[in-house]
Amino acid sequence: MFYREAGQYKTSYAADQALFPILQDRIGIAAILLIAFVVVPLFASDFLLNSFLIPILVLSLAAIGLNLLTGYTGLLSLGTGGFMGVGAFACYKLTSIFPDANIVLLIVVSGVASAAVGSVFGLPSLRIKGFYLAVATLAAQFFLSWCFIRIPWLYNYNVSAAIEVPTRTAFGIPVTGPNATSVTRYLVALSIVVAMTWVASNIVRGRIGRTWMAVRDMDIAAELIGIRLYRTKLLAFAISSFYCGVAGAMLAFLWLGAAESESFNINQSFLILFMVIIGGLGSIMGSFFGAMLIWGLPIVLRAAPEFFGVTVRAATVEHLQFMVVGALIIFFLIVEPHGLARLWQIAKQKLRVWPFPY
Amino acid sequence: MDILYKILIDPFLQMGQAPDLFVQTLWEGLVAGVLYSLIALGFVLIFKASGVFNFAQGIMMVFAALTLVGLHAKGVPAFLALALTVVVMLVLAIGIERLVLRPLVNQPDIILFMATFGLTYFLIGLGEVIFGGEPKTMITDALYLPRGSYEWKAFGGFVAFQKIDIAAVIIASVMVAGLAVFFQKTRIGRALRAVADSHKAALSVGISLEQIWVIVWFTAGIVALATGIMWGARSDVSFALQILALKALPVLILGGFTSIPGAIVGGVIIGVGEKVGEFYWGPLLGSGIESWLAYVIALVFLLFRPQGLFGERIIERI
Amino acid sequence: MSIAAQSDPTPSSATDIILSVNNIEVIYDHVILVLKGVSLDVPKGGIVALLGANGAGKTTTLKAISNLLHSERGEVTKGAIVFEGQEVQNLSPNQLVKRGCVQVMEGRHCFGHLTVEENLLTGAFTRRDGKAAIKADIERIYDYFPRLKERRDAVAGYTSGGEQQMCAIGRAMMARPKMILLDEPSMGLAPQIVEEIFGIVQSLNEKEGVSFLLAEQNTNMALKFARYGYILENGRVVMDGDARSLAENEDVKEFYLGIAEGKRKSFREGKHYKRRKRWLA
Amino acid sequence: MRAPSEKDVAAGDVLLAVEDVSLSFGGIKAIRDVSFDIRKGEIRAIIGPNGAGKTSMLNVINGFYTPQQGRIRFKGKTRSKMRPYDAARGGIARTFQNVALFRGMTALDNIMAGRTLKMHRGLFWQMLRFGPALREEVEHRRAVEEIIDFLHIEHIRKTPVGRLPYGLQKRVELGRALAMEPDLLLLDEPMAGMNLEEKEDMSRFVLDVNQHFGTTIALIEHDMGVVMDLSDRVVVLEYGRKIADGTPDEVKKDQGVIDAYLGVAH
Amino acid sequence: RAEAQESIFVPLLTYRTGPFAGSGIPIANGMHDYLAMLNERDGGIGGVKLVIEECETGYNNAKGVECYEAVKSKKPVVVNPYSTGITLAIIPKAAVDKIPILSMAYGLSASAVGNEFPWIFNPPATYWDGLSMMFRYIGGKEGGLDKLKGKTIGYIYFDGGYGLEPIPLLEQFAKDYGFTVKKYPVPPAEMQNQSGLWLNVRRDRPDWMIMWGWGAMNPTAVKEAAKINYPMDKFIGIWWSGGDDDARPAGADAKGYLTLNFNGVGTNYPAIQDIVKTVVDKGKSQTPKDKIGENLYNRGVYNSVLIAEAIRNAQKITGKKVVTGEDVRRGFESLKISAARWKELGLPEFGAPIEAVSCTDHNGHHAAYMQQWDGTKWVKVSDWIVPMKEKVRPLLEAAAKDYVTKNQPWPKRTEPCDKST
Ligand SMILES: Nc1ncnc2c1ncn2[C@@H]1O[C@H](COP(=O)(O)OP(=O)(O)OP(=O)(O)O)[C@@H](O)[C@H]1O
Ligand SMILES: Nc1ncnc2c1ncn2[C@@H]1O[C@H](COP(=O)(O)OP(=O)(O)OP(=O)(O)O)[C@@H](O)[C@H]1O
Ligand SMILES: [Mg+2]
Ligand SMILES: [Mg+2]
Repeated sequence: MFYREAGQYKTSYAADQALFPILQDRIGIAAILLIAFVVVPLFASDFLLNSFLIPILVLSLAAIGLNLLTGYTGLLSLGTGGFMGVGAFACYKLTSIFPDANIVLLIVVSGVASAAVGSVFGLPSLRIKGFYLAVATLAAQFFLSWCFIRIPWLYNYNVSAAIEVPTRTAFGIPVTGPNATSVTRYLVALSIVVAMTWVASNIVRGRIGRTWMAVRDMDIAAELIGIRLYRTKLLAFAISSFYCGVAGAMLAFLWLGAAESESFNINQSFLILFMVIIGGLGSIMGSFFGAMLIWGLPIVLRAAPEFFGVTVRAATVEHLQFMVVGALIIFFLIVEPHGLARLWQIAKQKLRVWPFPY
Repeated sequence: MDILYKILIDPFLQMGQAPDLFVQTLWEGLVAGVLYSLIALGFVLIFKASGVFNFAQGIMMVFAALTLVGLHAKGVPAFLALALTVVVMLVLAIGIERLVLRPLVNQPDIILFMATFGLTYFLIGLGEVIFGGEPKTMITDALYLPRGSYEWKAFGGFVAFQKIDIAAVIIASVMVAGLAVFFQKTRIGRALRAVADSHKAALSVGISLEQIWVIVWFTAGIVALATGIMWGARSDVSFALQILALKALPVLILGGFTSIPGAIVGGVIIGVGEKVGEFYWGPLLGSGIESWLAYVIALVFLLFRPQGLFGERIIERI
Repeated sequence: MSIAAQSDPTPSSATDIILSVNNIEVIYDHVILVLKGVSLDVPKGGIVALLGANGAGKTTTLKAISNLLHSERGEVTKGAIVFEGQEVQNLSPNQLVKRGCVQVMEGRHCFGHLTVEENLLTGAFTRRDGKAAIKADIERIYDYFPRLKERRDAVAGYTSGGEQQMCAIGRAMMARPKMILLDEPSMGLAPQIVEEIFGIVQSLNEKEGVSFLLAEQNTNMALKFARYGYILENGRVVMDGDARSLAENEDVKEFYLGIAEGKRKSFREGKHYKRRKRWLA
Repeated sequence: MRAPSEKDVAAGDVLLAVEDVSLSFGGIKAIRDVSFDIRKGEIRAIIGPNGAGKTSMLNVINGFYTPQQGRIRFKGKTRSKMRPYDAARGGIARTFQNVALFRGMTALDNIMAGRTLKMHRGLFWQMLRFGPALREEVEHRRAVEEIIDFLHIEHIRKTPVGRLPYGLQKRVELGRALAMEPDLLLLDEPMAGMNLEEKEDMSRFVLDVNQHFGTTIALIEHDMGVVMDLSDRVVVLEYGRKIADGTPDEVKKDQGVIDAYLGVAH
Repeated sequence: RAEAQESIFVPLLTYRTGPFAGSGIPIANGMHDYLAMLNERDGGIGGVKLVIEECETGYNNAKGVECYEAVKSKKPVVVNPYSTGITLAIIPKAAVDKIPILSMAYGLSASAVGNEFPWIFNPPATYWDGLSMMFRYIGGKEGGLDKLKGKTIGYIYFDGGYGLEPIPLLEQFAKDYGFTVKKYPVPPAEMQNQSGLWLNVRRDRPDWMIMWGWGAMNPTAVKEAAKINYPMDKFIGIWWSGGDDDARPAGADAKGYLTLNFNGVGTNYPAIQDIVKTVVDKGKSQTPKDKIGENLYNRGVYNSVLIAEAIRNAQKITGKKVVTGEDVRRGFESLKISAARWKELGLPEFGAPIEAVSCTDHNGHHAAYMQQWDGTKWVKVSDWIVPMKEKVRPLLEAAAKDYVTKNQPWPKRTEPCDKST
């Protein structure tokens, strides 16, 4: 009964098309933002920030990127890791060329490099579809991984083929490197993610988003109503890779503080794909849910035995954790194949008719 | 000019100058290709029958090999262990059907793909709990798999044929041929293809998805066991083997997801292409190009045949 | 309204009822209530029509019977379905087919990558009476649908809409069922073929004693061939009766048969989008 | 919606002419040497037995299939090869025999997608959804709402179309085609699977579109009642060949048509 | 909470899962068991119990960093990342968090320069030392390094930071001694699929093969080498390629295969016997009894000896019983394990004497020896080989400088040096 849209009339089409047309949703989002921007920085521990919140923000952004491509446009990609890597290495190069530039700006700009590379690997998408397209993106994944090692210029000829994130500032405050506090890094990551999420939701609600979904749902019909498939798919590749690139730069600069080719390997691609699927294909919100579940669950599981005062060997915990995560993935898929986002919607639906069953 | 020479001419000169190495390269490519095909075959079976892209094929291979080696280590005679492993794979197939596939019937492909991911995680955990993470040595001798090699003196050098590789090629060919016949010519085979097309329609004509799935997953399990033995004999039996399963992807895509002969032809093309590429052109790029060459080869083929070499035509009709 | 209130003229004893649906309720996705208590009976050897507007729940009813619902995240939450005297809600679709109840789904779900003939062969999946019998049955179906014979080696995905429909019906017949649930058999078929198909339904019914439950929009045809009919609106049975009495009902005439004041209306004269008249409030 | 007048083609002129078109798939000859024309402002029915090549003909007209032989003349311009995009641009819209909606999108979004060709704001504004982009969105939303009103589908505006009953899906599909404001509307069995009442509604829509907006319509339908009542002229195909062409009354009496298609009842 | 204060927290980042578990498990076992033995036998170090906690990294950087963050809050006296990638990621954090990092003979070689990396320790030797020791050995076999002129040396390596690291020195040697280097990178996803690369080896016929391998890459390489009839006694692996499971799958075919090692193998040490008695036999360990004394197990023991000795040293310097990370850093900087001390520890001749770790040199460049596979087990075949410190040290200094310039602003060392005890 509390969650009702009854009585909330929309008087203009603009209001009807707003991001959160329902008042309760707007309040909810405002509360979440308030907590995220104010409460968390005040109270969260370093561990919570560094190992939980920042990673989830980074991974969510990558998941949004992949979701734009796979969930909205229906193009399966297994090259996310590679595109993230492009972003990370681009950011590293940029900051070594312009050490004094605002690092936040550089992080965002490095997405452009990734978008360019992404578009190139999107070229075969006109001819190749479905799982077959996945091979093109896999080629991207492995080829890029190889480049990250074989082109020493990318990591400034470092002997270990790794990038080490130097201390860089924005507005005089250290944002990256060892001297940046977790809170700063968290707030920067949060701001980027919130802004880019907002942009992504704008895109998918507008003309471009509709053309993407049309191509996903039935490309032949889309073509016949005048959507140019090729352009649409390439744009999806470019924007998606842009998001992944920024996420990659954030991964190196705001989260791990160092990165190497292996940080962007195929497993990373799969991980992001799972987040998208578990969270819900074609749902921005789902990307967050997915990241929280896939990243957060193992952490919680690892902490669980200690919490209950049982001592279990680290390796056993790890093994059990694999089993539990695997089982839970299957469980969630069975409960709701359309992902956590749909589950959330159904919950809201139930809330709407509560206390009646339907 | 020099670079052009190195790319366009020099490799072929080398092939001519050292034909023994060239033949050896082809052989290595063939063997690797056949081994890729075996992994791919597991994928194809399941994909054909249920439209499921089974990510867990790799871990099934590890799991099967580990079970075999583990049982043997517990003192079970090798061939009894082999039989028991087959039983384990059957139990696994039944379990998967009950707990994973049945509740997910008629869901989109990507969802089932994801479920097999969950399965992979689960099996990794389970495998490590039961067998531990240490690598094991394949019980090659106990299974009477041959060791050593034939050396063929020819072309002023030698070509070495590992006996185990010869065995792998033979086993793989027999399996592929048998399965191809079984699935093309029998009632079950047709039902399988029907299921891959549409779960819903298959249900409506009375095809028992449960039964079909158990059959294919079990068959895929046997293929996984064979693959595990062969790959295990080449290096060792460890969870790292699972990564190799990815190599089946370009093979699959090249051969077409649904074709059993496609798996073997695709495998050989990829295997030979990759080894020849690495051997003759790899050094120009600093070597180690094998990691992506296979995908690029597959990609080039796909641009000409988007459904793979033997894949079913993609039906586009409105 | 008047007819709905009448007592059921359903067949007398339970034994000659092959299928009986008792007050079932169906929910999709745990929240969408689609059937709100539907009951119907099909007598052995009968043809029963299920009529109703789009979205009334005809397809859902058929799927509930053939147990195909759970693959669409729907479930029967109340009521019982009895086939040949046994409750069948918990059987799998394939057990049901084995017992002789087959559904032809709406929208021609052929196996797109199989040839027409292979499609027909899969229809015989549950049969164990040998290759020869199956071969003979295929010929029988080709006799019914000569067009299919011409296209026997064509990949079903590429055949025309009508051809696919024939293929789907033929495929169901291959199971030699006792009862066929036919969902919109006439959809997209040329008038001649529609008549043919109904003719086939009738002859199967008469010669081989197959019972039919027929969900159909083409009320005209349906009432011509069926013996009994149920009208579904909004997930409820609002009227039932034998075919002739339904065909003579004024409301049915107006809304389902397009006959007003005794003669056929032209589609050019259709009133402006009248809202559908409801039997129930 | 768009004003009915059109400068380049006047009412009664030939809007589209199919000239000697042949199309085959491998061994199958789907269309053999068919010619006919569609005049501006008329409702032109295409009928024929199943597999006669009707759908294929529509596919040729809007560029999805390229005929091996023959040409299409549209608005006076002749071409033998045309891409679907160009057809859409040129003003050809259609609905499909097996509903081809974008299943994951809402009815509203489906119809909005029909307006893609008319929307021009670039990525930048789309990203911000602000200023010009928002204005454009609202403006087109208004046009789409008119279509929604017209088709009486207000109540399902926000429902994902995959869950709609068949009849409503067909209506949404019509809406999507209308949103393109086409000059030529191709309808492939718009009334299949509908009951009488809905057929009446749909007929009304077709007539209204034709009369009020002057849209030329090519209609494939198996319900002879509908075809005979609505269409101005009928072309009959059988096995890919044209076997008759004329007014409904002429066609109805044609013995060849009766044998091949209508059967005894009509 | 008296107990919490009376203990020393020693987290062990280990990996018993994933593709590298094969190498990770024995090491983890050795590390754990030695420390556990100290607890059982001596009641800890200096009378203070050690709290040993493993954190599973799966050899994955992100998880490793997570482990680091997780243990950080519990005041560890040392962090032991056990992966080069993880080490690289936490190097910059260590100085801020004031936690010493022990990356024993792996990690960033340049971190041996104590002035720039006061918190990082990588004894007993760097990869560059390892490479130089291999060359000393090769020189010995060839009758002088100058005999290498015109020869070919193949370098097969894990295609990642770890395998790339020795290349600058290798190329330097090539220039100095006039041989050609052929490189054979093994991509991470192809560790078990090396037949193509080994065909290249067969074509190039290098006179010596040097390997920087890890995990599943090792056994595969050894098998492939045997397959192409490469002379095994010309095939030398780094110390991370000398596990028992690396050579065992090839069995007799691997006979002659050489690797460097800096710890003793076998169970023939009193301390190892103590482990068996007080830990393994009591069921307080996950180690299967027959794996005790294997090379990588003993490597883990060696690692823990370094930790224990640094803690003990810190107790000595500060006079405190419960030492902190900052104390242990000082303990490391003046770490000494003489031959006599090794004996005292119950590990006679187990490792070369640790004598050169200091405030400026966090590595010490200690000696290692060559071991050879005899078909069933490892056999020591050389004396302690001393690295070419004079070649390595300048490179290290340069690398450290390079690192610091690339990571500007890099904090200046503020920690004072202790006088050697
Ligand atoms: N999978 C589903 N999920 C949610 N709702 C569904 C689903 N399938 C059907 N519905 C809803 O159930 C109602 C009844 O649908 P059903 O398909 O049974 O109608 P029908 O009478 O067969 O209509 P038609 O004549 O269009 O075939 C419709 O309102 C439809 O929207
Ligand atoms: N893409 C294609 N590939 C192969 N054959 C095709 C293809 N498209 C159509 N055909 C064949 O062409 C013939 C004509 O098909 P079409 O769909 O045009 O028939 P139709 O007149 O629309 O029939 P219906 O009334 O049943 O829809 C059919 O026999 C069909 O099998
Ligand atoms: Mg229906
Ligand atoms: Mg058609």
